Amino acid sequence: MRTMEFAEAIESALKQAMSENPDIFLLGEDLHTLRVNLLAQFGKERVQSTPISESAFLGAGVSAAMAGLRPIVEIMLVDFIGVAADALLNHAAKVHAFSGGKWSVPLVVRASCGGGYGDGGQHEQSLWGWLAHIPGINVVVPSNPADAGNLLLSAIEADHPVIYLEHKLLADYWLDYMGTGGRENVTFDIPEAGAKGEVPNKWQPLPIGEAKILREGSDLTMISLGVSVHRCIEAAAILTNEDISTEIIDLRWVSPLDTSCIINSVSKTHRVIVVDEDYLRFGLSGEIAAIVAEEINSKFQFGRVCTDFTIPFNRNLEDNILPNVNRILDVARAFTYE
Amino acid sequence: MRTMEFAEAIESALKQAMSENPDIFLLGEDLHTLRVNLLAQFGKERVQSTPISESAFLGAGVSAAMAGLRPIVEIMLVDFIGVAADALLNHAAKVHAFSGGKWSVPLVVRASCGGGYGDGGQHEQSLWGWLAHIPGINVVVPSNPADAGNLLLSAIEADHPVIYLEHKLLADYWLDYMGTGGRENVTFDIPEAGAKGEVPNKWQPLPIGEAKILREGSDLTMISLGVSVHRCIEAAAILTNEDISTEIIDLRWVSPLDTSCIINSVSKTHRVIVVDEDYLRFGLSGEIAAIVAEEINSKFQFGRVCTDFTIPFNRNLEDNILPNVNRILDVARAFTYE
Amino acid sequence: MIFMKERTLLKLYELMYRSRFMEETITRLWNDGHIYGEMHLGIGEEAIIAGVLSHLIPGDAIATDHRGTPPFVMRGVDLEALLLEILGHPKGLCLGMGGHMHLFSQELLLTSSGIVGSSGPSAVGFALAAKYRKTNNIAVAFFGEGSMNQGMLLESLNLAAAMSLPVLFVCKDNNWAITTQSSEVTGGVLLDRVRGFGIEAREIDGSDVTTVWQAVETAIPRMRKSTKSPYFIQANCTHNEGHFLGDPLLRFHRAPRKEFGAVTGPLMKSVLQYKGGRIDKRIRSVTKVLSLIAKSRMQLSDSKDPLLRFEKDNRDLEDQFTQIKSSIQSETNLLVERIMGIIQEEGVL
Amino acid sequence: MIFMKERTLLKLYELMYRSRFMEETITRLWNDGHIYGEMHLGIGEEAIIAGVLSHLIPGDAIATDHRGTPPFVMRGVDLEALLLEILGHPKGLCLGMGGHMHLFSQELLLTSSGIVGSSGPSAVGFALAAKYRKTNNIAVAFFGEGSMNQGMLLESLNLAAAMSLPVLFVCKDNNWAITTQSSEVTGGVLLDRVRGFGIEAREIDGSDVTTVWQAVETAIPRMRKSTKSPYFIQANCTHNEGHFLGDPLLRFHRAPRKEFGAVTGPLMKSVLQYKGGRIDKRIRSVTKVLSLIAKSRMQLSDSKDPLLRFEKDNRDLEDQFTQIKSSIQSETNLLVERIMGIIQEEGVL
Ligand SMILES: Cc1ncc(C[n+]2csc(CCOP(=O)(O)OP(=O)(O)O)c2C)c(N)n1
Ligand SMILES: Cc1ncc(C[n+]2csc(CCOP(=O)(O)OP(=O)(O)O)c2C)c(N)n1
Ligand SMILES: [Mg+2]
Ligand SMILES: [Mg+2]
Repeated sequence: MRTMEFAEAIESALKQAMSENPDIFLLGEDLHTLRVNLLAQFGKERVQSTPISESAFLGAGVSAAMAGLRPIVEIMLVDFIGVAADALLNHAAKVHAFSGGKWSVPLVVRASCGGGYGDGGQHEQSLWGWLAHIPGINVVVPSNPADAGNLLLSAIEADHPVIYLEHKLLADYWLDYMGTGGRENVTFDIPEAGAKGEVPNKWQPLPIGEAKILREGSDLTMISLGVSVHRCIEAAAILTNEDISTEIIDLRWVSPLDTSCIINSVSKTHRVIVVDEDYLRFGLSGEIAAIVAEEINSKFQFGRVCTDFTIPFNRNLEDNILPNVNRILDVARAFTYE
Repeated sequence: MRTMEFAEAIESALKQAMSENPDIFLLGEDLHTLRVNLLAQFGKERVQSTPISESAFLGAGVSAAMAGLRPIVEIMLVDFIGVAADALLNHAAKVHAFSGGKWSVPLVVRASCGGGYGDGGQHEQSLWGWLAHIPGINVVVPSNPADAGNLLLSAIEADHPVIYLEHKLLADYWLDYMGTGGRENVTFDIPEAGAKGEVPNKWQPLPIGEAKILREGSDLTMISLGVSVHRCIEAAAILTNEDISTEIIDLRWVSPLDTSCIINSVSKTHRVIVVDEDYLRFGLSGEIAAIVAEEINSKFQFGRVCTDFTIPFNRNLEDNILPNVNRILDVARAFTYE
Repeated sequence: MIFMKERTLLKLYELMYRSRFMEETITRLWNDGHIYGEMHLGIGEEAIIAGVLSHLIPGDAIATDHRGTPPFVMRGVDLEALLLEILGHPKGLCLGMGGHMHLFSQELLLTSSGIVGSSGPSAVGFALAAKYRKTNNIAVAFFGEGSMNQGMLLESLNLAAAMSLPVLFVCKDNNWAITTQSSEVTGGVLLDRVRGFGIEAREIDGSDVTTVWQAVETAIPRMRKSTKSPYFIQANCTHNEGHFLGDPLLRFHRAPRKEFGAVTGPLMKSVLQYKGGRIDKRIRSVTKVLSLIAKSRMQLSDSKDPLLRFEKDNRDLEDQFTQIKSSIQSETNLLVERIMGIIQEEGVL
Repeated sequence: MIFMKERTLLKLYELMYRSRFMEETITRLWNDGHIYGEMHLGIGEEAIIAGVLSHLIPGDAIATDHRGTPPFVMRGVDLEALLLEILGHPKGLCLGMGGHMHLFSQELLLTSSGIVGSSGPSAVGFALAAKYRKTNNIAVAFFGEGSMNQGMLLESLNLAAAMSLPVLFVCKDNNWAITTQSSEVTGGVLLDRVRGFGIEAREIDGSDVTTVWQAVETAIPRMRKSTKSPYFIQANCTHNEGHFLGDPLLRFHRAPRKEFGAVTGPLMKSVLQYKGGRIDKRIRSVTKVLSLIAKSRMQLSDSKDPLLRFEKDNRDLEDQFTQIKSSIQSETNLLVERIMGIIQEEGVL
């Protein structure tokens, strides 16, 4: 075991994967600086910088993957995926189905996501539930360095498109670019356990779609991912003092969802709060409600703490629109506990 | 009261609206033929044909609306919205919020949607739940001629962006173009009550977000919209013979959802089936489960009949992927009725 | 005139006719109601497709648009699998999942898509893979002139130029995009636009297969070299079935009485509606529409048919042509018989 | 030299300096940690913005990119509201919802967006509205040269040309897109590309406000006429704060010891890593990166500063300039004092 920062872990896992498999290459804007260490180690064929043409180079990534390579296409911020959504919606996600299962698209789309650093509503979205709506695509969102590295390998080794999202509050270079800009007089609520942690000596892919129980409990299940799992941990600690025993699930994969993990937990607790930084409606939190409602044959209490509006620039407003500990506590306390 | 076909109703309502408000104009591909009657009546300034540049002309529609006009931008098939998703995600949906509520975007995006006629997975999607995920946009899907005309007025009169989706099985000209091509030897399962029906003499906007109870019942609530409500009606008739009394809600609006209508009904029936032609996961059906779970303090049975895969070209496979009467009956019958 | 070996000429004819007869067969099957949904044919484009494909080598990739059938036929996809796919049969090339707009062959690196412009990025990705692997392969993108206004295609021109990728962009220009005359919604001159992206570009007569063959013969070797670069060909053509089978504009000319009545009723009613635009504007609109219908007739003409033209230009090969035709016809007819047998037997489409 | 009235020259200076001093103020506030997130300045672009805006009339619309502050300042937005907005204050222009990348003024038809290329479609829609309403108004799109590879911007060039819309496309060319030198990822010549869309286009020196003023003076009257048409201006400029405040490339030059060590450690480790590319490739990569850092230094130079240049070119107006400067400075400083008061009083940002 060694200790690494979140972004360092991703880079380290990428180095391992790229060393082992020459078919892996990176494609995206500014990669000569964003991935400068990989460029230095692997050369410019493996780290290709592009013009600001997301729909062309994401579309090109789809067919490069179909040609048998393992492209990792970077969309700087997931917010920008709108200009290239067709490549995901109608191509990456559908080629396998259209070809009768004969042709697969082993593509990784890597993007930064998430808010909490004052960059406004076009740069702080999460969108994982939005993207996961499309059948044929998987979405993964690590919450700590160990997962960040291991899950990247899972994404790369998958024979289908996986969208890999790294939260900007966890990845130090993103936060430096977009949040602090080298200043020392602005601070953000960075979850320590997410930004830095123990990692394996050799990166190992984790099974696709496997969630992780971060904390066991019997009264209440919190289901979350990314930065928000750390908000849950904080909230759970407070709830302990109120005699509420909280189980926390770090989904890791938005899609496929670890249905049995969710069901097992909620069958026990009968109370569930989804803490999801993506938009509230028609997304992940609803899907979890549906899964529970479909599978559980008894009453359960359901609440959710999500982003219900365009993310405001004002930091106070922003902090209240994004899931936070107080909002989680409010929902947890509003439940009835017999 | 008069009788009209679905597409005729839309055109009639548009004629009424365009006669009354000179700020309304249409922008989209092939409008000189698709909207030839409106062109003949209003001239080419009001019915503007564009190149195949969805991201530019949808983006232009956003600012034309900001300039105070009431553009109706047509995206031929909602499946093509992927190439222009940024205009919705980061612009149409966000200007009102970004401007502190000072600047609104009275834009209508009109598109055909839905399957059931053998056109394959890039031309038969519904995507309403996908689009509704974005805060700041409303989505409306009429299921019959009267609603088609009235809801179009609601969409036009709204001071925010509304996506208006017309199902190709209901709109005869779309089905003629994309399905039959003038042939008489191919047939489709067109719901009669959706394709033709009584309409008011003067079109009247309906309240935004108001669902309609199509049928009252006490054992089971079916929540649906578009073509699928007609599948529900068929299924409900069969279930009557099995002593199951079904209530059917035609949502009409995906967003905003008529939460109280849903809650009232499910509070009574405690059983709900969402029949939704859009993709199964992370969409409308999940959102309904969440709303019910949040609001109802007792056990309810939940099932859903949605599209869970890329839509196959093969007509048999297609008919089974899309919601159909048998699949609805299966879910309804699997519920327990005391 | 370009000098070409007889063998090459016969090969080109065979490619073109095989595709033509296959699509005529598809037309029949579609007319008989065996195929659902839309049906976009490549009839009229055969010279372009054959002229390009005859220069491709194994490992070259092709990204097609909504008119994928001719490239799939000419590149040598198993015809039974192809036809079954177009019929939506579970034994088809894609197990009936795709249909004619979503044909895929991994083996032959052939793709298609119903999304306008998407063949651009798709070919770029294949070319990127070829360059990455240091092969001498290229990738071809087929698309219509209407697609030249779609952002992702424009972006992919730049991407191919900036990354020096061996992409052959082939713009099949029939000047129609469904019922829009592309020249009316396209600024400037396409070739200028392409050259503005730093790509060598050339306009040719797409109804003459020898011209296409020759142009591609010149273009491709340079693209395969170690200094890669894209190339752009704009080749005119005509679709005499219009945009798709049952094209509403062409129906006017084929069943004028029936169609005209159905359309002019509401149209005239609209013109005469009390409220609306000024009367001169209304009349201008109607005139415009009528003239569009009139112009669409041009597509029906055979004068640009690449097969007729090739036959005329090569009268001396008439006998061989006849032989090729009859053998393709009987082959294809047998295939159809077999397929209809499969379909009848298994009772499902 | 172009003859311009003294009044005009002074007006241009005032516009430019007001924007400059405002953005210097913003820099200070940002450095002091009063502003969160990114901060893209328009310092270095003032000549382009002023040269264009001084020809606009009421009802003209402007779509800006991520560098919206200068146009907002120069178009006459209430400066207190603007600055409060940039600080994210609930009393700001957009109630603190937008910040510097999402500034909006309905009254003045001013928009901005953080999505590269989106000012193209946005200006097209405003121009469409102006034409629809038969006014003589135009719309301006401001964007960088990097945006010229974004599909929606390319589409909007065509759309404006095909629909004959009065859009003035203004490409502020600093040849950098974050840390990418645009010339390395851009095929062909931008002006050719634009002309290929059928749009008249011209390249000018964007550091000289009189050149910009004159170019726009020629372009705009034609655009306002009843036969509308778009126009394209490519104007060079330099951002001497780099892409945004705290630009990592520029940090090298400003705090070389600190930054260099932080970066070169992992970099050298990567170069020396056992597995990876051939050593010559690795060295070439590192050389490339180092040369990029070196090149980024050019941005720091004042030689292209539009204000310094204007002052030098108009030495005779020195006294007036000094007066303008000091009055703007004291105005702005007062404003900042008032605003910091508000912020302190209300205790929230
Ligand atoms: C993004 C997108 N927009 C619109 C359409 C609808 N559409 C299908 S084919 C077509 C016309 C294409 O014209 P062109 O590229 O010239 O090809 P042609 O049909 O003439 O061969 C259009 C608009 C689509 N499939 N995809
Ligand atoms: C669609 C999209 N892709 C990428 C980005 C990230 N990004 C922000 S500014 C920028 C560079 C823009 O370069 P240019 O247009 O030349 O403007 P400049 O910053 O040089 O003024 C990029 C890539 C974005 N905001 N939007
Ligand atoms: Mg065409
Ligand atoms: Mg730039």
